[in-house]
Amino acid sequence: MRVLRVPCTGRIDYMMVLKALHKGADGVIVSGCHPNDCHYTSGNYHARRRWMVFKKMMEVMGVDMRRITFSWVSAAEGARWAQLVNEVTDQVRALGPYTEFRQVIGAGIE
Amino acid sequence: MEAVIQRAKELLEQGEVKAVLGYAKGTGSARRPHFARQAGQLDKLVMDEACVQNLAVYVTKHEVKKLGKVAVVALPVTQRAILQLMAERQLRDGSLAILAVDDGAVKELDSASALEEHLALKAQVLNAKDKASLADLEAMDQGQRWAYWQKELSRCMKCYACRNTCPMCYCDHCTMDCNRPQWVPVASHGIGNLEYHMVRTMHLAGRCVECGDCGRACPVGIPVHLLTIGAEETVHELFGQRAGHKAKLDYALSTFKTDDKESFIR
Amino acid sequence: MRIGYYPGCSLLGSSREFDESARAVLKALGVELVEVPDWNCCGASSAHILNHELSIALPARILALAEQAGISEILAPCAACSNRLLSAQQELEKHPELLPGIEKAIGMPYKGSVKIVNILEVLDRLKVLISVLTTAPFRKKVASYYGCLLVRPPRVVNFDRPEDPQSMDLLLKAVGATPVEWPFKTECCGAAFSVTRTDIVAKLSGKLVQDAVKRGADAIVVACPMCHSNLDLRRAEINEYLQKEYAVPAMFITQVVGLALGLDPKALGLHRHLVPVAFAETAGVQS
Amino acid sequence: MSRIGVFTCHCGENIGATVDCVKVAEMCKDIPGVVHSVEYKYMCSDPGQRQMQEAIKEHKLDGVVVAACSPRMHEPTFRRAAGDAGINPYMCEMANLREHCSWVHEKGEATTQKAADLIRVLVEKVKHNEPLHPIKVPVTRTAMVIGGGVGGIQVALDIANGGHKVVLVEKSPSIGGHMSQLSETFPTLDCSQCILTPRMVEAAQHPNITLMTYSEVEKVDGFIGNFKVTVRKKARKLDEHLCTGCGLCIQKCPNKKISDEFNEGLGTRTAIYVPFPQAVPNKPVIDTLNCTYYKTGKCKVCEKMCPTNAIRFDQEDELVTLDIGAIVLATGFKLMKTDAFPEYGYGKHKDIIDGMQFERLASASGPTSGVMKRPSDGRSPETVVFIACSGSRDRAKGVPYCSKICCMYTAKHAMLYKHKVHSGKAYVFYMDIRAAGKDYDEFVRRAIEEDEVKYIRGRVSKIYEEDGKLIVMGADTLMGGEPVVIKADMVVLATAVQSNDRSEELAQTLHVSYDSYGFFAEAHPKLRPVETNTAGIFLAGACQAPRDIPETVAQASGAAAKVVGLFSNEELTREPIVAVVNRQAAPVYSTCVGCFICQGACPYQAIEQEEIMARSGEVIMTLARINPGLCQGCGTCVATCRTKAIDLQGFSNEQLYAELMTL
Repeated sequence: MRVLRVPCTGRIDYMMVLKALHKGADGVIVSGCHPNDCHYTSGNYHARRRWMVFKKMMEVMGVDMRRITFSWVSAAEGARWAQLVNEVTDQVRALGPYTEFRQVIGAGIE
Repeated sequence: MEAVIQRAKELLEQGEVKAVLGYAKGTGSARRPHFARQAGQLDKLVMDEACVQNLAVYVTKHEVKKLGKVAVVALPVTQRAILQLMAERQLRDGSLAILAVDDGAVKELDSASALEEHLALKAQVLNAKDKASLADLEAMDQGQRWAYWQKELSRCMKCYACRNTCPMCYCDHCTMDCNRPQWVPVASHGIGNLEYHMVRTMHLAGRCVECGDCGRACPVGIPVHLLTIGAEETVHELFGQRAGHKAKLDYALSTFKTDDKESFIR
Repeated sequence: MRIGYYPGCSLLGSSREFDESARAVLKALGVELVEVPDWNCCGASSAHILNHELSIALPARILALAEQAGISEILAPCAACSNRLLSAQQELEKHPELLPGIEKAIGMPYKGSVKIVNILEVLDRLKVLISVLTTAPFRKKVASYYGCLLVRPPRVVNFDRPEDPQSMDLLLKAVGATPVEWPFKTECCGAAFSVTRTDIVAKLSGKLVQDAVKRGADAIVVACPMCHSNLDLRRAEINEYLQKEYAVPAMFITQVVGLALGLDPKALGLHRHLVPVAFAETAGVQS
Repeated sequence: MSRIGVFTCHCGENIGATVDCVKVAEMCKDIPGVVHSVEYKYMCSDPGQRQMQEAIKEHKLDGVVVAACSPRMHEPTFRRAAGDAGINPYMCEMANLREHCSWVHEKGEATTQKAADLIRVLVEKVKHNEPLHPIKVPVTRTAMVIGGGVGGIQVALDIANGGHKVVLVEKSPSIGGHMSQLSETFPTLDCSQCILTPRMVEAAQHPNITLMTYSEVEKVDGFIGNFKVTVRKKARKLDEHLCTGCGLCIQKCPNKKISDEFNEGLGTRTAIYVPFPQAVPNKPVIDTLNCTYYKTGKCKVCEKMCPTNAIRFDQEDELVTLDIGAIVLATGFKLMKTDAFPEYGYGKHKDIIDGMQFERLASASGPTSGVMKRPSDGRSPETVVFIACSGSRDRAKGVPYCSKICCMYTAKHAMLYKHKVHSGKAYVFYMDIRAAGKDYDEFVRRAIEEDEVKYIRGRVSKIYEEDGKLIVMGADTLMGGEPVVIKADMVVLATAVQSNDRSEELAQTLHVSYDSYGFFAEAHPKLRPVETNTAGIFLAGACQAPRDIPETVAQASGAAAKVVGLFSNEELTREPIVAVVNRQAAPVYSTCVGCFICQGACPYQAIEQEEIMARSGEVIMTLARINPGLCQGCGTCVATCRTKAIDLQGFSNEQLYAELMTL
């Protein structure tokens, strides 16, 4: 698993998730502090709305949303983060490479 | 239709407006937008079921703004688009004389609050055909939906007609034109088309007035309007907010409630 | 109200009076009991010592039979039975991987949709009806003895307060009795030592009996056949240990409620007790 | 083409154990743009930093990636070193090889490859970094201390003596906190109020300190150096300036039977009351819940009696907004109540009390004036059992941690009891004796040896009442786990120290993180114990974790030093990680279309409207502009803006895109 560091979930643009998939990621974890515990007050509230709309749009377009995990993990929850990452990596490994999406990328010039 | 022409003539002659924007006969049964700058050109205006395009897309163009005050023959979709554009500060209040045409009746509105009250009278209804298509999409499973859109989007050649016909896509420098960084690949290959339509849908979620012009504009007949209308309905379902209903900006993705309910975030 | 019924072995054997009084009272309260067809032993205290899978399969079969008979809620009056059913159900919920083996062992599908309730929960639901139908209030001071399996282990059983339960006390108040303040509600009565180490039972149950009487209880009320047998069947050993004759009777909650509803003492199996329920006649029962 | 240096750190064994740093340094050489790649055992050490600085000068590097620990740890260190070596500090990035790689993977080829990948990500980012310069922000040199216990008082005094204004906010009518309730304090047994009251008076009279008692913080806006704090001054129902504190109203108030919180429910007080005789300020408060006037409209005895008619029945709460530069949390703790123990009777036995109630019994100003009387019938207890670890170190009660102070105050309680009732027998059930402070263990030994307190190592499983005695059923694990039954007259539970009521709510108001027990979270347990992750907000005392008085006072002075340090310069330099709306030459001026959707997304109201004027003064367009002083750099507006007209310095779209595309 590779890590992309941003100051707040509010900063996470859905286009970043698209780029991750575009670069061949088979699974994506989008995570940050719990609502109400945001150090920037409302970053994660906006993120939550964005993710709700984004998830539905991706489902409508047929993207396999089992590969994208959204989760609230605070800085104090080291153990829970480790457990989440292990669970998600196992789950994505079980799903295998995202061939459907790879074909769309493959057809492109990159 | 006479009442509209009559009122437009008065406004033009008194110099209140510099032009009247309405519909005129196009080739065959089509209708096209028509700018009448003198009284003489008014008689070309027509108003019937075939007039469906959303004329609001023109009012944000610099050339039209330079004309000064313009009268617009506004179907409900156009009214909603104009109100949303005012909420997003693209149109100054009072810069348009809106001739609201609701199934025959004409009403003149010239302020955002008047427009808001007028729109509140009638509930916004999604037309049956789109509703059915959205239901079909909902009924498919993930694999089928993926195949459906891959087939449809494979015809997309990135002509951007859907973007250019949409009244809400008024940005001078669109993200699609941005190349540092080039978030969305410009080429019309698989990934380029997929990401373009995904991002366009996200940009319209909570801002689309569901006029359906994008679907009509697509030269290769991709039902792209289903994506944006679907996203708008999702936003309404999730947050109860809708585009083109309030003079003051009430955009779902820049507001929040501390207890927004969802079930997928672990 | 229609509810599944699982008597279990002791309610047909050593504590037949618990079964008789339960059926009588629930019938009087308009509850239709649907006995689980072809039910089997719940594994009681021996199965889970011998074999883990067996200790789940036995209760699972009972629940599977109940599901097939269209029973959504099942009453197991005996504390041990309801405890075994609950722990088996939770074990299968927590470890679904065991399910295929269990379903093969019991030879039928198992969904785990049946809700398991004990006698106190059922009576508690009918409390208002009971107090209305009470014709002969049980005007006695009583010590409510819950024992262990009714309330422990709290995570599995999840019933009332594990240290100081109140549900039986409230029921007794509803029928006119006055429960005494008693700290030994959940102390151990010696349980299975009843057969092998009667000396220990004499000491432990003895303490219960002695303290109950000291606090003025006219009767000790229980809701578990094992507790009843230790307090009633072993009374001789208790008296010998305490060097004193204690005649305070041990009664089932269903018997006390039965008397309060004016049911015939014989129908409640009161004649089966070793320590005679002496005041049964004077409890204002219409002869 | 950039000239980037990569410095891979072994971090002793932390990274070196599972990542082959030499190989990583080698692999980084062929990343396009990297001209210098070395590894070193301790990059953060002085030689490590100097080596980096020399490399910057020698190879004329314009960008540096330090592959070591978490940026949270040493980003400032390396950025300062890079700055001193002549490049802009923000051209130095850190790749976290420790938490993101070496600590979570076993030794092996894949781990080393991942380390190289992580570095490549940051190298791509550095290529898109731009020189940034710290933002100067004015500092309001007034501090606010929330919580008026011994910790809060110490912080206030230290800051005030440092020459700055302090506002001390306390939610109860008087400052003093739990310490004012204690009888004597360990390990010296000096009387608590004798050592505390002078400090309270000093705080009340200090010219730099403003006391706001009977007040609570309601809302906090702004950020370090520029907080706007709204405090609710709850109505005392009397005019504080007119009231002389003569106490006539308290004597004459007919409603005397209200349970007294200060005496933990053992004594009673009047409706108009002062918590304790040495209260500061010594001004009473009317308890509107129990006062007869507020219930029935009659009485008003206090109003009639008051010589300076200071009573104001219709006085309303007052909201005060203050400009504050730094905030110190010193809100203290609370004790778990005895009703949380099913095995000891759910609190129904009157003679089972908690530590604070025992303090009140032992205190000269307590309900029994220091004479040992048990709450049920007032008789002097002949046998008292103290139970340590009641609720603490007990997962079933949700308190797995040790409350730290109970071993000491339990020994003190036993000692005080023996001093007051010489013939009495004292037992203490304990698991371990944790007396680790200065003169602490000697104190406990004294209780055992001189005052003959019987320490029994074991737990108490049940307590019940029989014939007026409390039967304590325990076990003595040092005697082979033998059951022990003691017939006691009184039992004192050393209950668990828990976070104060509504501490989570206060933490959310201040955007400070807290742990699952409601204690505030320090920025770093070892390196930054008195700071929080929210800049400008500091911690002192038991609000952060169970703490005794010496530690609380030490931490208080520590927090005060931080605040005085913060106030030592006129302006505050802030990280330039702020959002910026792009600007271009006329006639475009910016790609921003002025829809101002971003304004809704900004929690700090940092986005303003800037009107672009033509020479004629006519407004051509209105664009968004971000006030660098207010912006905290969360980036929500950047992701909300459709046309990507806003970018976040330090985490710009280009940087993140570059990082993504090389993952």
